[in-house]
Amino acid sequence: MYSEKVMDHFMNPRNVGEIENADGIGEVGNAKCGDIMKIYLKIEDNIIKDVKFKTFGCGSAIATSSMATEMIMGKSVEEALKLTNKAVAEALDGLPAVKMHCSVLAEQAVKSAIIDYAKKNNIHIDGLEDVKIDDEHDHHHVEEE
Amino acid sequence: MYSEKVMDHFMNPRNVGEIENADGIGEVGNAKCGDIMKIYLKIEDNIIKDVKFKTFGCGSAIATSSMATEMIMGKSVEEALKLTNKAVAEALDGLPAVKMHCSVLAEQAVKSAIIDYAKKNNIHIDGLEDVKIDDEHDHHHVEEE
Amino acid sequence: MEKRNVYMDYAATTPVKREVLEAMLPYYSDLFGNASSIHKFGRDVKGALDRARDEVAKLINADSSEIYFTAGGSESDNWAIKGVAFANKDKGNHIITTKIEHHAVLHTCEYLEKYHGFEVTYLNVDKEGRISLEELENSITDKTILISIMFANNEIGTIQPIKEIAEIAKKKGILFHTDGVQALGNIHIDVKDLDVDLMAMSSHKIYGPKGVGALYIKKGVKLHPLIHGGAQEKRRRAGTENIAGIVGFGKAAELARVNLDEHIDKLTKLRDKLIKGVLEKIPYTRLNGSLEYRLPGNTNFCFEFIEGESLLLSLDMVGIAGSSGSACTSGSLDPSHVLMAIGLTHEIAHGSLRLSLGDMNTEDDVDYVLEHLPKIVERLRSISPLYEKVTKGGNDNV
Amino acid sequence: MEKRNVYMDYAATTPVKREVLEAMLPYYSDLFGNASSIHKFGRDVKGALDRARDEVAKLINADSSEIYFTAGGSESDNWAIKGVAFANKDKGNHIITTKIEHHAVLHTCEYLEKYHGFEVTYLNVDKEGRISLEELENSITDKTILISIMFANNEIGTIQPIKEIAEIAKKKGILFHTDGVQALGNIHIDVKDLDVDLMAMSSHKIYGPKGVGALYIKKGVKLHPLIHGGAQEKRRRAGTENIAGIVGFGKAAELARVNLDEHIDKLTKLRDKLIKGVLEKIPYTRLNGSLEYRLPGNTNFCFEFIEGESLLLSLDMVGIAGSSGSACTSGSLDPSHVLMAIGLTHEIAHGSLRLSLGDMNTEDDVDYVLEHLPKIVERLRSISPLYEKVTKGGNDNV
Ligand SMILES: Cc1ncc(COP(=O)(O)O)c(C=O)c1O
Ligand SMILES: Cc1ncc(COP(=O)(O)O)c(C=O)c1O
Repeated sequence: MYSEKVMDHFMNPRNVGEIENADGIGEVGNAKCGDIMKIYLKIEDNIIKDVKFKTFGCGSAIATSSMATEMIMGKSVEEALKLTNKAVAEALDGLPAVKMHCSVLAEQAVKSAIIDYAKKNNIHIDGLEDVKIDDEHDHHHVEEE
Repeated sequence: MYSEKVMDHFMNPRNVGEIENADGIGEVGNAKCGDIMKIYLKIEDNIIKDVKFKTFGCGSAIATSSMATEMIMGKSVEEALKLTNKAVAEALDGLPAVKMHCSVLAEQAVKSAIIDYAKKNNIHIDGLEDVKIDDEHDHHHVEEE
Repeated sequence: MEKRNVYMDYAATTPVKREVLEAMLPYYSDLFGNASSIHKFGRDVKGALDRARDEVAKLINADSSEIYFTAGGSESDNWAIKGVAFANKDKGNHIITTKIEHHAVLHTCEYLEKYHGFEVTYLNVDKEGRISLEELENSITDKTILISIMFANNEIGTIQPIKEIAEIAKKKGILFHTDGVQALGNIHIDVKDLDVDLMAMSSHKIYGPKGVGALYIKKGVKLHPLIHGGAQEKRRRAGTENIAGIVGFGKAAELARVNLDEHIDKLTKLRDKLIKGVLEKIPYTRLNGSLEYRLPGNTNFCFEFIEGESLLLSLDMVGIAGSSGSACTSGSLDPSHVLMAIGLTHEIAHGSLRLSLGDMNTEDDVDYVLEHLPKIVERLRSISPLYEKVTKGGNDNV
Repeated sequence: MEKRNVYMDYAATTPVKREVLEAMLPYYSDLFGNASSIHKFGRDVKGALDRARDEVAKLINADSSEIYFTAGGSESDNWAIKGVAFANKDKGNHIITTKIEHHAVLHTCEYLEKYHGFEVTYLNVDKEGRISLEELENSITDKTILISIMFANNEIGTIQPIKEIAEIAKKKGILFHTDGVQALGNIHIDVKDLDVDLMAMSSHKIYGPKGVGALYIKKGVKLHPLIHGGAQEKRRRAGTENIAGIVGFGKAAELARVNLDEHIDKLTKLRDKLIKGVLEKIPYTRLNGSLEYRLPGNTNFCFEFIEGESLLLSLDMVGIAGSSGSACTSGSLDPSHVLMAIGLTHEIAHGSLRLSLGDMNTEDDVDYVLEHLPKIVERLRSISPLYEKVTKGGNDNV
């Protein structure tokens, strides 16, 4: 079902944890739907110096969070904003169709942490205005034919 | 499905054939329903001296005809009239439920041969008036529950 | 010739081929998981399910995603017909089928008529058992929602003009289901080329296990499920998958595809030899069905003046297994509705014999039948009061 | 402890027992006939069918003639409900069932509501998963034609007061169907004593093959067929019989009957040990279902702050196979309707784990689970943002 990469990031997630006095915190998803992702950012000179996450959710939710943190670590805020759910999924050698929403969640968690950072510091970041965080994500609903 | 006795009478039927100038001939059933029995009687001094049959029909139709002819051979006409389908079936060690109608047909073939004998010879035989030959026998119709 | 066991009832069911059984065995005790489970036991069987689906799809040139596994041909027929009927009852209530369908189609249609407000037209067939395309076209009304016409008949082996029927259905925007149970694995089937919407299949007619089948549902065709429940088969057919059975069906489909030309060739030769021999050796005999549009393994004869069950019993005594459309074998009053539909009288229809050939049959089997069958027919005729009339000249061929 | 393979998903499906498979094997290639055929090949299998029917009947104290073979539990449930509904729609259109039924019942009822004009009452259950007899009685109207309440629940193992329900149904002249799939072979069932009208059963839950099941239909109970066609199963369920499967089901039923007391005893002990161990070793854990009215092999827990699929995956990595009522395992949005019905919140319901025990489990298996499960739960909690709040005291148990 899952690729080896997904299983690796699920069993040995990178960057688990919290950052005290983080510069930006993003939390998306809700317990009702079965997944919550929380991302902590430490940002210095516009560069993501540290990132940690905590996730309540299925295997791919944990793996995508882990992968997303790896992918933005050391990047500039603008680069991190460009992270797409597709890129996360590809980096994990793909996800099952019904699990693609997890990668969307990971992308949104990163973005909402950056929004939080921008708000807290009252700075403008190019591209941020287009970001929409959809908490009521209507994930993996299979149509009965 | 069939007892050994049925198979024996089917594979080696007794008294197959016709009797020329028979004293009584009975034919029951119809080709539409898939079985016709024809019985020929030679009667002397009220005793069945010879009996032959021809049958178009299934295995048990042939077996019951054969058994019926054996059972009335040498009997008086009155005794032959008492032959019941149950007796025929029992003599064959039983018949499947859906094949019981064959034994009814055999009983009726014997009776209608005796009726024919009585008519031809214009004689009265006790009990004959009660005999009903039902040609449109509604055999083995299984109810859908 | 020594006594043999000659099975010539392949149209009723076939033995499971050795390779098929071998493919199935691991899925009972070792790989026994539920395909819906996410743990190893479940994942191990999921792949097998997909591979089997691919194989069934390949046999009829369908897409893998268009194959839905069921518990057999009857379920598939019921599903197709009831599923389409119930899903379209707002559009119309008229169904067209034929008089010679298998009971799985016929009784389903009768049921919909009797209890669910549908109207059904039962098309006639000609004396070879083929429908008339003209009659079909004329039967279509603006209430017609489904045409269900079998691919090949189980009793007399007649093959219908499926492609032409599909064309008519398509032109009128009506769904077309075909009962492909007898055709599968016995003739070339390309659902894409034929353009049928639904096709019922059964595993045990192609050397696979019993109790497994499939319904081909063309992409986009909508119908209600017959069995509601779990999310199996893309939520269209509930029930824990019969993995071993499905794997067996898949293997059987693979073998059928690989051997199809050889199979057709061999059976056609045996069949023609049997037909020729029987007609030559036994008087007052007719071949039912078509010479041109006939399943490779099917033969069906009527022997006048005798009845089918006694014929079957006698054949059984010498080791030959066949079947009959006689009422006496089925526990019903009337002889085969198929034989009636091709215009036979009750009397004649009662004396029918179907010998259906399959992969394990040999020339020797055919010779064996040709040795015994004439004697058996002759013996039964000698007991028959109908034959008596003929031999005495009192009857002109009934 | 060394790595083991510990299968604890017997409620999903069971492996086929060796004796069962051995009993089945002859019916694939040697005794392959169609039970409806009158020749030797057909007669040879007819007896096997009858014996299997006897065995299934004996397991539930039914009459052999009241057992009808199907392709599984889902088909049996669909047949019972649709069959009774359609056969009685002149009498009434109201059906009563519960909120915790298997989808085979639930989706069937929803379908009848949505497309066929029926009205369905879904009874509540208490926090242990039991219905209220009072609510049942109050739900009955003069339009009620069927009550369908499961014998034992597949997720939380709760057993319903079947005898009392049957009494109420009888008093009101309403037919009563029970989904006995999980109860069969796991507790004593006597349909005569219980006086139920219909009961669905499935072979693959009692160490028999998949794709076979049965419906118990009390003598005299009328319902429409679900699968129309041939005259099999006394004309009530068409389709060439899956002889090998049925023989396997028969053998499994025989073994289940002979071993029942031992089976119950063993599983009850293992279950209680597992429940005790888990509750002792893992904080923020609750046992779902009832202590008193519980299937011998069922355990079902909720571990707060974590999600079921990640738990299953982690268990799978150490060789433990369980299942979860979490949405993430099923591809649907909402977590188990059963856990919702017993009053759990979404959050908690997402963290559920069912470990269902069976004949091949040992004390060592339970010990193995008790060694690994606490570590796994702890690891997942340490990743969870919900747990973080608890450990920091910012949340009172969610
Ligand atoms: C309670 C219950 N009913 C019905 C079913 C369906 O049975 P089957 O998988 O044999 O169709 C199951 C198992 O899946 C079940 O647990
Ligand atoms: C033409 C046809 N349709 C349907 C069926 C039913 O298939 P099954 O026995 O697999 O239910 C059969 C065979 O019995 C058949 O020959």
